[in-house]
Amino acid sequence: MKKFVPAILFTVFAFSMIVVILRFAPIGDPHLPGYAGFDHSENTEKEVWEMTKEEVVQYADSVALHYNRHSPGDTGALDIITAIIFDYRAYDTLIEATVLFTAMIGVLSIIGTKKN
Amino acid sequence: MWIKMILYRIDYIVTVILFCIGLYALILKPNLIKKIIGINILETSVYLFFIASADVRLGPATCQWAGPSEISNAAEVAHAAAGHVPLVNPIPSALILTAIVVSVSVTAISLALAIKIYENYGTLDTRKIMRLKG
Amino acid sequence: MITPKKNKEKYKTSIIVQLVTRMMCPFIIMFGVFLIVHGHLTPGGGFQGGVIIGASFILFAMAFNRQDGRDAVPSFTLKCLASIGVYLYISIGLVGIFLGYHFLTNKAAAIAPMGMFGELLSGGALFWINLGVGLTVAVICTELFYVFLEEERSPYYLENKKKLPYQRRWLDVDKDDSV
Amino acid sequence: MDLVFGIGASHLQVFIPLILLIVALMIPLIDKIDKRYRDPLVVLTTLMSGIFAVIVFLKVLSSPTHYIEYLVGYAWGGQKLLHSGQPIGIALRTDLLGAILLLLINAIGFLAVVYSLQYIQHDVPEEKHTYYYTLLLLMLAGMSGIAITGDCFNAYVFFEVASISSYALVSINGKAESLEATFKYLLIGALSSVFIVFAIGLLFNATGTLNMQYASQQIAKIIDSTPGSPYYPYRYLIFASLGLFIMGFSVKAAFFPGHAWLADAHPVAPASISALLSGLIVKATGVFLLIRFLFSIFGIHKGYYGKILSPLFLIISAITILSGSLFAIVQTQIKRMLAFSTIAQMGYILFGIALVTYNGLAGSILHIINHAIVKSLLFLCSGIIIYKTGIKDITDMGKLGYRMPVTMACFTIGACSMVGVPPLAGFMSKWVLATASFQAGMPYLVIILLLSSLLNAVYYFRVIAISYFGDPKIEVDKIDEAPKTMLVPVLILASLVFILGILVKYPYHGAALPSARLLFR
Repeated sequence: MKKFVPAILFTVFAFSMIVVILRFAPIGDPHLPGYAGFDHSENTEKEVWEMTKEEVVQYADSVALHYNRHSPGDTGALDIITAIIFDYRAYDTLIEATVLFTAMIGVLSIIGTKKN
Repeated sequence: MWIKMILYRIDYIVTVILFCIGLYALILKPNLIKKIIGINILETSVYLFFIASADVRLGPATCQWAGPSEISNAAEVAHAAAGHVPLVNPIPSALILTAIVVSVSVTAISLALAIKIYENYGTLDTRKIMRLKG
Repeated sequence: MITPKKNKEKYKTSIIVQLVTRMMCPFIIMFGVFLIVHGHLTPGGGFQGGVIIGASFILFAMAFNRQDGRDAVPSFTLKCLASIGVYLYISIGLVGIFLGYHFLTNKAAAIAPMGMFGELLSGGALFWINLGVGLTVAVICTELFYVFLEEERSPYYLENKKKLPYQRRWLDVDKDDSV
Repeated sequence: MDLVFGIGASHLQVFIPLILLIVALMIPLIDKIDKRYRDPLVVLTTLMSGIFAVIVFLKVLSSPTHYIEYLVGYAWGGQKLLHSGQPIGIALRTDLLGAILLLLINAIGFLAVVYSLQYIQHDVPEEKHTYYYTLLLLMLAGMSGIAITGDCFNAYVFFEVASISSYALVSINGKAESLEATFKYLLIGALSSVFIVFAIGLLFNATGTLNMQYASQQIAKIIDSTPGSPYYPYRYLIFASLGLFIMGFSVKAAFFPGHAWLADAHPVAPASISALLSGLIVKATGVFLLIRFLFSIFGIHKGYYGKILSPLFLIISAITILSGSLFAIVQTQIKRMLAFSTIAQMGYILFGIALVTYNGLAGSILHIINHAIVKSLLFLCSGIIIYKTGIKDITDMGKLGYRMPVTMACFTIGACSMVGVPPLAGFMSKWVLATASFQAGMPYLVIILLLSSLLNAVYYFRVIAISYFGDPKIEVDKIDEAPKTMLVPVLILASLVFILGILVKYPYHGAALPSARLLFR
């Protein structure tokens, strides 16, 4: 009984998540909003979901595509990931270094150091 | 038809299965170290989800598209990027780099706690160390 | 490299491990530094390079006497260096404010020379931010390793030292009822 | 003044977490050099961030739109926004609710720091004082960051700073039971943070943005779409994302199924940390973000999910209120009783959210303000009792009221406010919640509020009765009043309870109602 109820709950959870996740576009589809967004630039009249992959890369207007197109010019970095984590989203990375520092201080405070 | 539907999204389904395995280890395993492993499996499943959603079919990864030797100025790079090379989505990778560091921190803290609990109680079994009844 | 001086711990690894570690450590550190300074040109950056440098210190401590490694990098120095890494990052952000732009502005504020595209000193502030983050991460990895090694024993542990099953594998504990 | 409000103030909301962060990084080094500089430095820092928070609050209040925006790393190559008007980097956005929370965090944080100058001599081992202050400042920085941010992932990172430092702070006295409670807290917290990252991933993939304001526009488009529209399939992702967010944040906010960790973790911490945990952490990482996501992003007030979520929240809040109050009655330790009382009060806040009306949300915001102050006051008072006498059980507290008159008077004020005695702050927020439930057409819900107030009276008046009229169990004569640095924060909080109760129109009409109006836009 103690293991039966969580098993049923897990199954229900997994099933509902799978049902939800099947609503995603297939893997690799360039029309996923995370990649292409819902907007397009002034150069075209087509909506994003009517475009081919090449047209998406050229005309769709989203943050991801902006990073892919303009990060070398905006930041001077060749590597796009570095351009994002150290320039566009640099505030996150600062706080992330702080998280590591917090973990160090936390471990020191929990374990303590040997007194020499 | 539905097999095609599932096969095209197989990474997402693996994500959900991994998520449930991690949740199982976290909630039902009595050993504290196994619970920590459960947290790590959970986090890994979320990373897999992010990276799978970043893919664009036949698109090169963001690091693959140009080397420093081939391209020498920003205008050329911008031209190469705008319209000719369908690179994958770079944002999930960047977010996951942050999330990994957070996961490392949480793991470090939880391992430190596990060591201290083992010293104080002599066991890692939650069924034996449960004194507080919330 | 640090040579064993005063700490005679009975912790010995084979000569092969020690020799290979001696040979590899400079190269591992060099690879980490390469990843950090080329962070804006190639995949990798402060975090990855920092972890690699930290791993080299950990490898050194595992192959040789632990206490020698700790003498080379005491806790206070490591905490100082971690803070200095984050301060480098914050100060680069603050320079943007003092030049009349927003926090962490890079190119528009031109707080560091942008250089030729694709060269080592291009990317303005990214190079310096990478250095700061790399320093912080390398130092924190090492510090965490040493803290876990030399944890302070609690009073309960010192009292019941012989009773506790310290040699047993951790994952078997939940099958065992004798504890 | 013009300088502060003009040029400098545009950067102030970045400076508040930053200044706490800079000093937190400095403390281990200062401590090594000279220990005497540490305490003044920490007090000055929190005072400064408190002043900054007041300025930000006044600036937000005086601006016509009731929010201020700030783009971090603004102007990449001169271009600021996408074609669709979306910022490409991280945008900070301090609206009125965030400014209220920022003010609360920095004010109560300052008082807790002043209080802990004396208190931690007793409860925290000597060699851990430096870590205590570092983690405390980091926790305040994380919570301040949550209050000011306008970006989902940035909120998550700040959430982790606040959470990780609070894990370490709960276990800082190194006792066995606090380690156990911390581990429970950590597992639950890690689970909730995984849910939140997953939900952020779903939200990002469904809307294509991480910016809160822009995400809310996209969500409105997706939910309003009809079958056949290309937006339509993504509504399931939005539902799943909302569900995961609710699960993650309601565990952190200690709503009913996930409330068990709070009753263990809050009492074992040092009293100053318990005050911050119950007063602020639960609200910043739980309820504030829940309100932010439900209203500002997912737009629950637009009637999208109201038919399912509102009754669900009402049931959860009723169970949370009643179970928290009932468990509090049977407790013998005072801090544990206060922790269960926190669970019940979180139920009140959820009650206001669940009504999904304008007045209900205002009542719940007012209750956030009042409960943060009152619960900090109560925990600090119980900390004084433990510091001076070592008493943890309620039954041992006989005749303490005569030996420690100021402390017990402040405790009585806080307890009366919790029960809902009319001129005090707690009564006002309960009144607003009750009127809101009448206006929402659900008058029978007032019964829950009344019943819970009755239960509150049972366990709070028991403490007061024992401490004034009970038989002393220990040598009462040697006990005297606590040192001044511990009494002054308590007195300030107690007077705030009075002031916010009598002059209720300033927090209600000045802050709670406009911020609710802003969220309902």
